[in-house]
Amino acid sequence: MSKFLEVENLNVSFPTEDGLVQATNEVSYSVGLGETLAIVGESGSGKSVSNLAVMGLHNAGSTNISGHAWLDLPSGRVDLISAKPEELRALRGKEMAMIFQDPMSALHPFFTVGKQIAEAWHLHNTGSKRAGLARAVEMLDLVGIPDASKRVNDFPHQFSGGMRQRVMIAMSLINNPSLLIADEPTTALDVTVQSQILQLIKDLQKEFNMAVIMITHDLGVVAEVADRVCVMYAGKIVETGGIDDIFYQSVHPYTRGLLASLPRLEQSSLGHRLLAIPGTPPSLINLPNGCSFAPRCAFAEHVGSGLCTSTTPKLELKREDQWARCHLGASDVSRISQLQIGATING
Amino acid sequence: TSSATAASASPVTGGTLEFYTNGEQFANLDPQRNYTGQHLAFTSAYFMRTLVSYTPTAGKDGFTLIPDLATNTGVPSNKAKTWKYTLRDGVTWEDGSAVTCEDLKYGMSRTFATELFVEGPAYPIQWLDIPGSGGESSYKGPYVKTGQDLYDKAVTCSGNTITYNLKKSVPDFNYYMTYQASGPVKKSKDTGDKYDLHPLATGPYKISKYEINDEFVLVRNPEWNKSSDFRTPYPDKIVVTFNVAEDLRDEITLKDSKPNAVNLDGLAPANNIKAMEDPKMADRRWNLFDPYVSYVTANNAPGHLDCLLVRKAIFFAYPAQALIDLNGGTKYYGEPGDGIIKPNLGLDYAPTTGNIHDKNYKIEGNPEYAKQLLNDAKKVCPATVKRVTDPKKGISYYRTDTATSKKVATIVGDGLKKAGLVVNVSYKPSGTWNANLEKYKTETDLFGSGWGPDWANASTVVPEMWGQGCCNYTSNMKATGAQAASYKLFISNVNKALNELDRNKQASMWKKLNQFGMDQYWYVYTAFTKTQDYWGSKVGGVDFWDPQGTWIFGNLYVKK
Amino acid sequence: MAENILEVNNLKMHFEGKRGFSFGSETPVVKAVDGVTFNVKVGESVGLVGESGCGKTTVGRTVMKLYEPTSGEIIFQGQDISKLKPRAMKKYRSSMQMIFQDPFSSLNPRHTVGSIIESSFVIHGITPEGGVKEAVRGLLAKVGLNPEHINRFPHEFSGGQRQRIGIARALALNPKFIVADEPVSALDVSIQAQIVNLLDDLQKEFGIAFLFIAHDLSVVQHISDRVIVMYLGKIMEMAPTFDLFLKPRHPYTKALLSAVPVPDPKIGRAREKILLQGDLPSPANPPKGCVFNTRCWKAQDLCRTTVPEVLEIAPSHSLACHFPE
Amino acid sequence: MAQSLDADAQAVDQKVVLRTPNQIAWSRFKRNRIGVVSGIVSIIFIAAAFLAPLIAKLTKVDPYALYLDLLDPDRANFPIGKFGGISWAHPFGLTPEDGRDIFANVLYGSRISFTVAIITSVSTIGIGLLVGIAAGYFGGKIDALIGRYSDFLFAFPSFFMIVALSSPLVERLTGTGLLQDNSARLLVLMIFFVFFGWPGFARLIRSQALSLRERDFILAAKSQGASHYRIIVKEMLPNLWATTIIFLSLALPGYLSAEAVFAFLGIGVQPPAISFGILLDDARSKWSSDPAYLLITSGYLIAIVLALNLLGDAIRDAIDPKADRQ
Amino acid sequence: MFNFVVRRVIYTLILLILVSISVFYIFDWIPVDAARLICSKQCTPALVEANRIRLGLDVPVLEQWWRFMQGLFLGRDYGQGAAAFHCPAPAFGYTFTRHQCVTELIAKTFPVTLSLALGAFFLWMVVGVSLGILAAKNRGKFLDKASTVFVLVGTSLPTFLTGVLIIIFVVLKFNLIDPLQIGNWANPFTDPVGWLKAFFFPSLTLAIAYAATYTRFTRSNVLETASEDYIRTARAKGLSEKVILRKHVLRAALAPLVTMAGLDFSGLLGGAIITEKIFGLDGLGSLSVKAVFQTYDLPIIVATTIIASAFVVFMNLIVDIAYAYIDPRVRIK
Ligand SMILES: Nc1ncnc2c1ncn2[C@@H]1O[C@H](COP(=O)(O)OP(=O)(O)OP(=O)(O)O)[C@@H](O)[C@H]1O
Ligand SMILES: Nc1ncnc2c1ncn2[C@@H]1O[C@H](COP(=O)(O)OP(=O)(O)OP(=O)(O)O)[C@@H](O)[C@H]1O
Ligand SMILES: [Mg+2]
Ligand SMILES: [Mg+2]
Repeated sequence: MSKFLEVENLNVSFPTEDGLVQATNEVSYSVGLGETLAIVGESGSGKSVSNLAVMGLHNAGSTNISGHAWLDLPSGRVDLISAKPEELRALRGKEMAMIFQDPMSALHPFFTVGKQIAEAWHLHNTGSKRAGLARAVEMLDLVGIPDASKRVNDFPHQFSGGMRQRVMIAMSLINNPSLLIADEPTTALDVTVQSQILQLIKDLQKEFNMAVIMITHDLGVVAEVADRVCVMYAGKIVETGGIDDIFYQSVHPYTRGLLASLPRLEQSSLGHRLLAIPGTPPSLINLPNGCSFAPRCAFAEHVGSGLCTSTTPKLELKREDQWARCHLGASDVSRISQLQIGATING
Repeated sequence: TSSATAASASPVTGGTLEFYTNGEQFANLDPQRNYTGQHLAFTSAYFMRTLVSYTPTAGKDGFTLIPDLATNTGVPSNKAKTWKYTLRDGVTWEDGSAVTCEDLKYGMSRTFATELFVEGPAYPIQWLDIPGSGGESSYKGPYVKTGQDLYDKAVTCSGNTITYNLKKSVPDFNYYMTYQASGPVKKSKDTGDKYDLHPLATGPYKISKYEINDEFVLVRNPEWNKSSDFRTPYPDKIVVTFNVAEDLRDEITLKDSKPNAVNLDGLAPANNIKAMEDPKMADRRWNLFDPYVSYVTANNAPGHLDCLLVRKAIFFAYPAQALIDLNGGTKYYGEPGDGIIKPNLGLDYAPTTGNIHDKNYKIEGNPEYAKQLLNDAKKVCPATVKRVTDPKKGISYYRTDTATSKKVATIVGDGLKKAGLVVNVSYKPSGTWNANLEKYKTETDLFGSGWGPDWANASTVVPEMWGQGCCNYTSNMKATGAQAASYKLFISNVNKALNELDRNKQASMWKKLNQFGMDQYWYVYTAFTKTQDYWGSKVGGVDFWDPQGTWIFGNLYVKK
Repeated sequence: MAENILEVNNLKMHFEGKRGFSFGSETPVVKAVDGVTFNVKVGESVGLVGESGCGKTTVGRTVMKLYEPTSGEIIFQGQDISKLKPRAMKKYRSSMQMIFQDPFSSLNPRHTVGSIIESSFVIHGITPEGGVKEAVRGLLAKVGLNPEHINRFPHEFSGGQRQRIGIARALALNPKFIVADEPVSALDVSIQAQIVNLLDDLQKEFGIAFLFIAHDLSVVQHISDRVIVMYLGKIMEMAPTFDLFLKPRHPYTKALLSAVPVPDPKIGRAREKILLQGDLPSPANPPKGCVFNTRCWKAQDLCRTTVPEVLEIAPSHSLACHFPE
Repeated sequence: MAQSLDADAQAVDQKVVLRTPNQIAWSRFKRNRIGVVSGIVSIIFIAAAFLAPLIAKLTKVDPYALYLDLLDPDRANFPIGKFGGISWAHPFGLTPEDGRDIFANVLYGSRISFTVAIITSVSTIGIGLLVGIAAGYFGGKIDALIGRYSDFLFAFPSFFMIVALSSPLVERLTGTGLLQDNSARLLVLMIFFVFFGWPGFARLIRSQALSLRERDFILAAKSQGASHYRIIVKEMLPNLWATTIIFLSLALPGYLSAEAVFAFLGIGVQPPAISFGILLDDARSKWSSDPAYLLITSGYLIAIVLALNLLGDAIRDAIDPKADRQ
Repeated sequence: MFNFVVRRVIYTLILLILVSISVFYIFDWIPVDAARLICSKQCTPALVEANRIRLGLDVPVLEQWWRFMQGLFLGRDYGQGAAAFHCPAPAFGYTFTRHQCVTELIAKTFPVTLSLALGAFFLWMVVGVSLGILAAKNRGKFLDKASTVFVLVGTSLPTFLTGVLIIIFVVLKFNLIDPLQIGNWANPFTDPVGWLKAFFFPSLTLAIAYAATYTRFTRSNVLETASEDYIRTARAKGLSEKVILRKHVLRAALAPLVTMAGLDFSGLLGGAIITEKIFGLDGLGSLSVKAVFQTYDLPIIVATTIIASAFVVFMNLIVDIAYAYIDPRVRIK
């Protein structure tokens, strides 16, 4: 079955003064209509960069991009990476839309929200100004802004953070796109507002049968919204699979580490130590040889003859529909981690 | 000297005659303020008549007085203590009313309003039979009116005849009557300070526009009667353009780009030479001695240059050549002078002895001789010598802060340094220079300026420069101490000469006094300067008016 | 029962309208903290949670006397420090320290790690045994950094490491009380755990009392003995951690807890969520009555008119609500 | 805990660049070829200015000497020869009328100009730092007061005030007998520059101090009990140097040309002292007869200002590469 | 907003009052005796005293200020007795060296300054802003580099040199304009060509330095704005680069220019001293400078100083209010 968006071997790098920043490395993922893909990973792991590449929002001059991103349109498959700027522009906002992390700065401070929303509509539709504005009110209503017909004439700074994020959502969905990329849409928001926004996105997805890519570093958010998950580390996808696979039987030591290091609300974790992953992520300029995670990996020593530090592992199918970039097999991982947890708690 | 040759052609009536200048305005048009040769010549030629005028003729004849508003050039009596003039008939103001004796009386009374008018020649304050001393009079002018009765007695009108009663003999009184300051002002039209912008015309022209910094326009005065005047107006309109940048001004003159116009300023020295040597400009220029003597006076008050030998040393060390060269050389700037009386004053001039005629005098400066003099001076006045050679003190020299002035000061400082003298220059803002003159002249040691006689008599030179005159403010003779006695004698001799009615005797007295002052080295440098003037190729009737040192404006016309 | 190291009584911190270089643009008074009362016992770790802008940081800073409180008492080690002048305050500074949220801005980029940490000694004129340098090395080791890095600059370290430097600085003078203002919220998940563990260890090892400010409830739950829930400058609920998380009594607490995303899809799916309406009102213009009434699903007329008092409903469990759960 | 220690050590060691901000700025600067060249040129200009007496001695020209015999009395004492009398002995030619060596004069002129520029920039910076930090750090009433005061100062037409007030003030200063004419003129000019110059810089520093004040490391110092003095000197100042250096790189050429502009209007030093303004004013009035004079003197000034501006740009790029000024 | 405006207006008035009072105090304090200066060469104490009264300097400074203010609204008499005369409101004083009410002088010189300032303003805004935008758009390319050169030259050339060089090497060299016409006032409505001839080159001179600054400022603002998040949002909507630049980037990037331009312009209204001097323009700047250098004509000096301050202060007010309209974030509460 072909997915609505299929990203294949995406490489994005930035030449900088200090060297070439390899922001994403052989990244592949896909998402179907009505499906939510969560991309999770630490700050700087390449989550935004890869999706900006899909949207064609990178600065052409100072970015090297290779690979493919196929969009399965009724008119045929389009490779977003090699598409001409004009083609891409016609698709942006119409077929695919994106909302960003910081709703404070993502809206133009000088224009009313109504104008900004309507502008997106006018771009891909013909209609009078009044029609555009009416449509904007409709959308604001849809995303739950009370008193929408009045508030269209307000400026962004007159809205609170959560409302601004709603405005952003309204703006991105005004043309019924089939793909919505949400780049950490709730990171800047409070938990109470966050759950409102997540709920909203879920509802809208259902209503419009959209493919959603949810970028986040919060595993809690992932657990709430995702159907499938991609875990990224240092520019690479280290593990990908269905939501339950990733949470309950993850293969990659990094994924496991992440899950183990979370303080949890539900199971009364009072008193016992968290299982931290030691060290910090590597710089993207000079990636270490072998597996990028190896220096921090507690499993590496269990792999023979320094394989982890010499050979870069491939993304392999470890279980049904679950890939991981690790020299270890699925069963090895669960065996060793059992051992380790025991050691930490006792020691 | 070669004067204009165009005079032979017959003048043409009509057209617009133009003048251009870097200046921003006329220094003064108000009759009681007007005191510079060119302005006097300009105003009297065109629109403001006085009782008496100089003859509008080139050469010596120009000095001859002719009646203008009056029917004669003045009738003295009582040993020249009383002067009478009778007004001509048919003279009118530009508003059509007749010029009366009262107008004349009122005009002169304004000279006494010193709270308003101080720029003009204030001789009447000293002369008129009204008590007072120095610049102060018991009469305070027509606005304040204090002492009005005293003035009314000194100047009287009966019908068309006006009588001036003086407290001393003034044989030259009629010359003063050529000054606008003696001229009429119509009381009802007097606007006080503002009168300067639009004095009422009596001549063939009247002011139609005067915008400072911009333009001054004269048009024909329809109320003027040819029969009442010796003047013949030629151009229909006369326009003065102010505020022409110096570069542009020079450019216009050099290229003759305004052929119907006259350059009121002259040119910058370098361009001046260029223009003088350009054969194509031969009939658009002249180079003549002007009436002025340029001088640098030495403050001989105690604590200043109170030592004759020091003054003399400065005189001989003075780098005259460099200064003259910088201004265009002897050919155009002028020559070192031998006194304060210039040869073109005629009767009163004779070469002096000493100074530039001394065998030790060198035009480029003679520092060796100056050193010798300083050495001698050490015996007589060691304190002064010490001061003028002390690098921390030196000779204080105040100058205005204009560009040329700075160059001059530099050259003077450099020249005197060669003789071991130290010059300490202070540049003072040129705008407020005059206002601070009183202060400056007592503070500085050297002080440069220039002076031209008010009329062809050294009585307007020697007393003004070295004695107790009325109108020159640079004189800083405060000789006291050792010099007090000889200075007192000098003053009494000056006063004698002033009262001398025999013109020839008087002349020889002036010559002696001139020699005396030069022997005192009251001046450390004098120059007899020249003037170069330029006009466009279409300007005719160009003649030099000796008494005023400028064009005979009334003769100028625009060629067809 | 252990005695209080800190007692805060009816503390208010109102920020005056701001005036600056340009006349005319003045901001209104912000009642960032409006009458809070709580205490911290010796060696106890108290968590302070609430939404952004509810005044957590302000409480922390006012307690540290970085702001001059508008009114109220701050009794530290038995002494009311709320009105002390900076000089008199210095005496208490060595016993109370602060750890900051942003590891990037809390370290002066122009100073070396060594000079950052040793400044505590310099300011208080203390020369520890074995010299300042030695003490700094010791502190670095204590927080898990290489003592050899003493001469490096902050920008050479990662966020987690910087936060360790900040912690070392706070530990230098052996404080009895530390205000930790969101010490981990700027860090990545994988690093967060390292720091949480470190703080946990330090608290246990040295018996330091903590006021632990956070908006991440799971972190607070992990580290605190007691939790204070704030909303719009006021305390809503205050209870031992276990009680609070098990059985929240205030509607706001309940909503807050239910809003926290759980990193476990199965539980997440099963859980019922309370979705609050709208956003936090502005502290410059708070609602009348109970400040939470505008978003509370249980709000009644009483709530809109009358401010609920903070009442102790169970031992060390206080609440400000007319209609508790 | 031992485990995490190792990993951290490794992470740090693995970093590519381990340099202080200054080192980074310096290396960035070194890579900028225009910056380096203009830096060298600026240093040469400055050195030439301050070593002027030595250079004059070596080249055997006296800036105060009047080479009158090299002037042409038939051309109103303009230099003999083409291009304003350029020769080996007088590489820039001679001034018309008084025959001073232009090369020596330009050097001496730049010495005064540099002195004025440096003293005023440094004083402006001193006052601006003091006041700006006071306003930004203490805030409140002090800030308001300083703010109002600088509003007040900004309301004056500073350029014209300098023109209108300097000569009376020079009179007053020389009247006291403490100062000589030219030193008084320079002092008055510098006082004015500083007086009207500091509010601008103070505002800049204030806004920086204001944002620094909110930075946690200041609060950290405060919470440790650091005195205001210590906070300002140890914590804030080091973070204000970049701004200060950037300001300096703008102020230096600015004041340099300002000095020339005022000298051109007749304010500032007077001969026999030499400054750019005097030379330029003189040269301007003689351009038609001696264009070389104008070209050489103005060229020299432009070259200095240009070099300093280029240097300033390079410094700014090095310190703060994000702030994209051209 | 209304409150904001009212408060700003009051502040402006207070500032203006303070500044004008200070001007009176300053000119009273300096060692320049205007009463002495206008009596020219021969000053007797009595004369100086009379002048002091004529100039109104015989009363305390505050009263002098108060009379000045009254004169502004009611007109004022100068001089005494028979020689007194009246200057109608707004009376800025009377100059005894030029025999005119200062108001007349200002009325005559202000249009010149205004023309110069407007001309320069227009030129530098057009050149500076468009060059800045072009440079930003072609970042790193030839045009950008060329604009860098322009900026450098523009900021390194002092105005007085630019002016002199333009006169010498452009105007005179190519005989572009009758040199006498430069600076001659021509009414732009009746004689637009004459006006252009009179003001083009002076405006150009003045504009060059400003244009350089504005180019630099515009360029960096455009680049900075272009990297804002909301521009990325606009791109994500599918807007074309042209529209993004025209509508989204410029709007935000040029807003700060309003403040800058307003203040620069008001500064010029007080007189572009150097340019006016070089081109012999008879503007407010020349008027005041000549008043200083020629006779220290106090009434003119005081009047022009106060007028220049008023321009700055009022423009500040206008700019602040205008900015509040342009940037909705400032338009608050
Ligand atoms: N324009 C750029 N030039 C150079 N490096 C860049 C650029 N944009 C991104 N990077 C680098 O690429 C890497 C990946 O960045 P990206 O924004 O995708 O991270 P992220 O996973 O979205 O992180 P975060 O959670 O912080 O948003 C980072 O190391 C970042 O520094
Ligand atoms: N110095 C200050 N001046 C004026 N208002 C302030 C100041 N500091 C904080 N406030 C205001 O006080 C309120 C409480 O702020 P505070 O920083 O204490 O909140 P917080 O709970 O720490 O929020 P966050 O989770 O965002 O850190 C906010 O509305 C804030 O805008
Ligand atoms: Mg991102
Ligand atoms: Mg906070």
